[in-house]
Amino acid sequence: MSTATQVNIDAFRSETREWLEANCPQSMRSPVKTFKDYFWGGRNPTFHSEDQKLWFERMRDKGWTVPRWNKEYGGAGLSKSEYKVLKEEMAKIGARSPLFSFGIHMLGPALLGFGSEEQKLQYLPEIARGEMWWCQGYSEPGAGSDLAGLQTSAEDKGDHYLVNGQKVWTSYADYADKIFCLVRTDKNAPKHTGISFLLIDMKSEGVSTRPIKLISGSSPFCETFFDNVKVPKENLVGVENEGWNIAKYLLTHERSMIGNVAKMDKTLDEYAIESIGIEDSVLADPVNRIKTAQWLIDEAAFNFTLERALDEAKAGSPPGAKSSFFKYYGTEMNKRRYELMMSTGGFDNLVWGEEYEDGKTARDFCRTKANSIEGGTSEVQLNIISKHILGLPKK
Amino acid sequence: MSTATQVNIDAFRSETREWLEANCPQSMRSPVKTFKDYFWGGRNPTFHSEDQKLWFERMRDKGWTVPRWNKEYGGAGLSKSEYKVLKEEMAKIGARSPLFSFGIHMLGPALLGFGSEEQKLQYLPEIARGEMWWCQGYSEPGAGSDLAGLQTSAEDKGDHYLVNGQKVWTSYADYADKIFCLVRTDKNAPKHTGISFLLIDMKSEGVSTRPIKLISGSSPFCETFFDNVKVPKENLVGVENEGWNIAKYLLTHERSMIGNVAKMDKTLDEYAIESIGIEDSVLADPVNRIKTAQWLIDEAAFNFTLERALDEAKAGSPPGAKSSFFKYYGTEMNKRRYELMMSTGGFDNLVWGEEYEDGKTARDFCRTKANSIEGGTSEVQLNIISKHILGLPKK
Amino acid sequence: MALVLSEEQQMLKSSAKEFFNGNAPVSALRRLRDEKNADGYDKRVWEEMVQMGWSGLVFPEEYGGLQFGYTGLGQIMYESGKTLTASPLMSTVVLAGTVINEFGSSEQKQKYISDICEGKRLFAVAFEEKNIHSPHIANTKVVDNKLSGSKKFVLDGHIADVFLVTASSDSGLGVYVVDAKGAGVHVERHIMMDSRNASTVTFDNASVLDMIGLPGDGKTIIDRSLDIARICLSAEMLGSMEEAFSRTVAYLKERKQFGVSIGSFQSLQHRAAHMYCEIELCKSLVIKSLQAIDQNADNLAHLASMTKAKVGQITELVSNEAIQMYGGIGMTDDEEIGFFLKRARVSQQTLGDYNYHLDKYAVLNNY
Amino acid sequence: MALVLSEEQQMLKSSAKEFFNGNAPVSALRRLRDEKNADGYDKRVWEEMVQMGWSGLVFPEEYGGLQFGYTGLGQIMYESGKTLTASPLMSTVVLAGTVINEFGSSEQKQKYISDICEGKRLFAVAFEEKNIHSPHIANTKVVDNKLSGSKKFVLDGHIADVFLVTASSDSGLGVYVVDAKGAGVHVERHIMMDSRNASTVTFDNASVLDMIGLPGDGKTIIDRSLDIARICLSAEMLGSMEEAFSRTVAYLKERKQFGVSIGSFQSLQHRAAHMYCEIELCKSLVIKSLQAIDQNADNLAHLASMTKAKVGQITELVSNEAIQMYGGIGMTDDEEIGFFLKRARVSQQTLGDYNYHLDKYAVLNNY
Repeated sequence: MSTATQVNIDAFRSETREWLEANCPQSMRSPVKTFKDYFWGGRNPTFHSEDQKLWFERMRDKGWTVPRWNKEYGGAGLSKSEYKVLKEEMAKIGARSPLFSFGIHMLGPALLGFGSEEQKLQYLPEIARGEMWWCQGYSEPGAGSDLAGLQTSAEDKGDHYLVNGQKVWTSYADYADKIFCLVRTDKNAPKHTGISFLLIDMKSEGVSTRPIKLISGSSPFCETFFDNVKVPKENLVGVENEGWNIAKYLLTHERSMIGNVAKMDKTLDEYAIESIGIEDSVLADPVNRIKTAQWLIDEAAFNFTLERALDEAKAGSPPGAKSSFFKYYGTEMNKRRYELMMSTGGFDNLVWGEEYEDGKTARDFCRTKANSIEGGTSEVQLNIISKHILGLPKK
Repeated sequence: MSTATQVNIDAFRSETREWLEANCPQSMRSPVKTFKDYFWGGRNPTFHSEDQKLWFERMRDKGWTVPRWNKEYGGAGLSKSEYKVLKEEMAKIGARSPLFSFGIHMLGPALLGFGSEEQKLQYLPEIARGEMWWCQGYSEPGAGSDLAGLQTSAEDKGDHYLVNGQKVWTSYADYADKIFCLVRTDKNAPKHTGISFLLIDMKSEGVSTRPIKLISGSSPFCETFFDNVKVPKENLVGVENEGWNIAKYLLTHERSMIGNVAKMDKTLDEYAIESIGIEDSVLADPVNRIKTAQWLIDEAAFNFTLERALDEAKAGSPPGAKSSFFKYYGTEMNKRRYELMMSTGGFDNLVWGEEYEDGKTARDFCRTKANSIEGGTSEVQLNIISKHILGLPKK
Repeated sequence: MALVLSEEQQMLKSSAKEFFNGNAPVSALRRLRDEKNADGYDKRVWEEMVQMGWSGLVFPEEYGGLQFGYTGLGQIMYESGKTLTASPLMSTVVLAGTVINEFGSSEQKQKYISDICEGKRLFAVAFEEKNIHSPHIANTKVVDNKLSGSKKFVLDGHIADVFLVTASSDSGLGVYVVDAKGAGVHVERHIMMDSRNASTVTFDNASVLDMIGLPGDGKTIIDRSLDIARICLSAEMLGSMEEAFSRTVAYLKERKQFGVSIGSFQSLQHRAAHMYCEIELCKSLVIKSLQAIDQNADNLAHLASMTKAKVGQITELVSNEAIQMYGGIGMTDDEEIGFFLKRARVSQQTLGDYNYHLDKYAVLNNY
Repeated sequence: MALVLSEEQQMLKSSAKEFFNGNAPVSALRRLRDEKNADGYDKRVWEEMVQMGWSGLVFPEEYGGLQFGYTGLGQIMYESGKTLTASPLMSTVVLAGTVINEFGSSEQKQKYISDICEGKRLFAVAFEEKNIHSPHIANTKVVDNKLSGSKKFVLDGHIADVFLVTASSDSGLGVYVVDAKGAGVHVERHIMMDSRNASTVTFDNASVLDMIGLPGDGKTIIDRSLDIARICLSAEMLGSMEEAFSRTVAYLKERKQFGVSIGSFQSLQHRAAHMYCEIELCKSLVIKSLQAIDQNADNLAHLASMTKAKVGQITELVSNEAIQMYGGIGMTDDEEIGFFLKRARVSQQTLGDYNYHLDKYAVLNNY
């Protein structure tokens, strides 16, 4: 990095730090925990606190809900290094994301990569401003890992598509305004062709949803039904029958997001020491001690690997199928973490009351079991690694 | 068991105990360790000590090299419960097997199950009396787990077969007098048919062997080559082209033999305590401590399972594919045991001198790695369990 | 002793299976949960179990029991594990019943065991105070026949009529009988993730009605009784584990993906086959340990720790693999497999988890 | 600091790779073994390594070194791990060189480090006395400048000209310099399973020539030097692990059974893919730790234990899976994969195994 750029970056850092200090309300500087800590935006947005609203609006006005998007799309057009500085400074004070949005993290990249300029200008700014709550419609009942086996059909009716079928695992479809879907536009084509990427308004006639209750007790997902739903043809993203490319692109993208092992309030050893106690200067449960140490070593090694992958990418090595590695290993580690927490936390962690907070660890534990299923199962990731990294043959 | 039988058994037990006490030389009452501790018999038998000879001859004369075989076959015709008593009483004083022999454990059962009466009378007594050293010729280079893919051919030449091909992993073929082989007698039949079970004299013209040096440093196996070897037709066991049934029967038999986790001089915890030491009343290596405890629990559970399988068999449940379970789990446990011993034994166990004894644990450790390969790999056993016990479908 | 069930035991097992399938399948637990049942168990089902003699199965005939042995009781636990049936069997019969039957006087047995056999009163044993299983710690004190202190994780404490409470006095640890409805006793019910119940019970100068054994016998009483209970709980866990496994194998055969049954994928086959093997080991430990109770074997503590450790470990493995192999469906509350996952974690923590017993086993062997 | 190699480091790695492949492949180790080589390493190869400056790679220029840093040395270790090359690199450069360079006076560096750089003398550090890694225990005593005691597992002790020996005096643990050919020094060579060498060295009133640091500095010296050596050894183990893995993957593609390549079996694919992931973690730990040496990071002990533990664990996994996936062929001495298994077990035990470092890591974190 040249000295001149370094000066700019240093200036950007101190500006950012000052702005955050002045504008991020104190209550927005702790990790999100319950549903109420998230702001999702949407046509009829719900703020759970005045601070939440304030924080969102200030960030939105800076273009910092989507810092790297261009200004005409509602972003701030930050460079990679500026974006890194912003993330670092936010992390330093524990600032929350002002807006949680599948629009930003999933539809956004799809539109940026495959959408027309009209679509970008139409959809991206309202995503950036938190005015539209998008959900994702990929999976179908019975499809599971075989995503490309989807059956929801979109029939060409001249000026519109007629959509019929059913999606499952649509996150918050009962709250969302719109859904981006994979639909089959050619029934006679081979499995991976004949799929298109379509945007559908959830208010359209014929769309209905049913929440799915999970073993964790919460219902973040729905089944979503399409019964003769008319969708304008301009809602097609990319080329008809080539939607699978967009899906693959997004899956890789999603995988690398899921793969991060989330930071917790307490490290596992702190948690174990607090819950189990120290005897003769070692953790009183000698088996837990070993498992905890092993997990923490793996966590550090995993984080170094993320760091290394970024450094290698900077140095010009493409990440390739590595997102499958991160997805697989990161989700398996998160499951192991919660397995350990259930063991460390003892009787208190077994309680399961009416509210999420009353049974938080047990509920979160249950939730982690989905980590290695959603976004491509661990088995699918291992298949990908084996095929695309190791080059092992198909049968 | 009726009271009358119980009386007989008790009498048999005290007779046996007395006889063993009187006849088993002191030096034959410790576990076999080196090659010299084994007596293999054969046309030109090698005794490594006077006691070894004495012990063998006494046991042979009682018919106790093969206690359950009928007297006309060189055995003692013991009942199941008598045999159990004999084994228990031998174990009590640590008496060695007087004769190690693939003839007894592999060819014997094949002949008893599939041989003609003439063959039984011809071959079994000389096996029982240790007069013939047999080796096994199943595997072929490149076949591995795909045993039935064997290529060694036996062409029908009227009064004899003409055998050509190559076997591998033939145990002690360089010492053995004869070999029992799987050969292909019909090249056009499907893989599992067209195989026959043939007995071949190693002295025949055209037979040659080459020892295979293992990573453990020893050479218990050979490659064995057949170059236009003439084999009399009466040496066929069972029906021509149906040898695969004999092979399957013997593999199951072999598997259940291999599956036993051998008893050692010291239990793993004794070994660990001796080598690592106790600090503050626990093993000084806390990680080893956990692994040792886990292994010992698994060992006990495995032994209970062997016990249960025998009891269930007595109660009328057929063992079925369970031999695959024992083979898989027992060999994996043995590998784990030696892995632990290498860790527990420290620097001393890393030494590897010229002699077997000078590096015994390291050599035995290397040898255990074959446990889960020979007699059907662990993967093959898991395939069998999955198919025959769990009923999971083939692809 | 042969590691197989006798004909009578086999018959009992069959009746238990039929009973639980018919009267208390997994859907019954779901109903108890969803209707927020005040008892947390089905009284009618329990009454029928009492009528069949199961509450008195292991107790002497003179107190109204069937003297059938723990190997038999283990079969009932096993079958109730398959259906995840919630009942006072563990709290009243296995835990409290064992304490009284093994260490009580004949008057006490006459008084309490016969009530247990007849299903007249429910019992709970209160012996945990820390958040992690620690049965020898009691800050609860007895002074002048008054008991004060706080107990955690009292299984079925909310429905108990009588508490057996571990407490310290000048003589050491003892086991005391306290009226659950008496003055100074406060019970707070916690519904757990497996939809069963444990309570926090506080005693504030509660009257001691009776004492099991002598004031210093507590450790002996608790150690042996918990070992027996651990083995019985392991039998129940084995039932749950086997049921979860067989449902998973069935699902692997039925579920199709990429045009084939997912049970044809070799990596899943090998994982399933490995689980089969581990379950075989658990089965052997459970029957061996149950028989050891009935034979009054002197290595019961060893066997109990080996069994609870291994069964805990494999219950965890099997319940995790079940969810993973079911995939998304397994994550939904509509599907029953999740109930097995939740029950697995509670039973793991009950009476000492894998960690606790692996360590204890090493300690028992002096290393 | 970016977790990638600099251009210079990358170039060094490439030369090392080329050198070891050309001059000291696995077959060279086999030859040393089979001809019962008296040195246990190839002198000519070592001389060339010295000429290339590798023996002085990490040492200051003023003593004849290249001052290139441990990250660079780690690449040489890594490449020598791929070919299983036996050389005095670990004993003389990494172990002894680090002790002297980090804790010696400038006179001592002038005296010893320049000899190491020039390849004039070979060194060995004698610090083990028990059968299990225990670097703080020294029953070896120094009295009146005479050293007596017995040391185990002295790497390359049989070829050393100079020993650095830990020994106790009234002031505590110290590090002393002893002439390997001097009176009262007896060296017994042991060839190990990996065909490398360690010695039992006994000192009977051997003259102390010199001392590194002060008489009570031993623990500080050994702790830091061993941590650096553990990281360098981990780099070597990483090389061996990756080589064993890539040979295994190649074999999976090549070997046919049941008419198909065995690499097409899903259970083997998943196990291989899992290994790939674990190896990625090891790679990150190794480069992070190597850089930490060069950056003089204050968490070096943590990093060293994390790295040696994890790399030890995965080396074991990968070497076992390699043999299993090779099947019978892997069991034969003709095939080279067995050399990786044997080397893995020796490097596991060297400088503390997985067990030792997992425990140590917990201790370092106060639990």
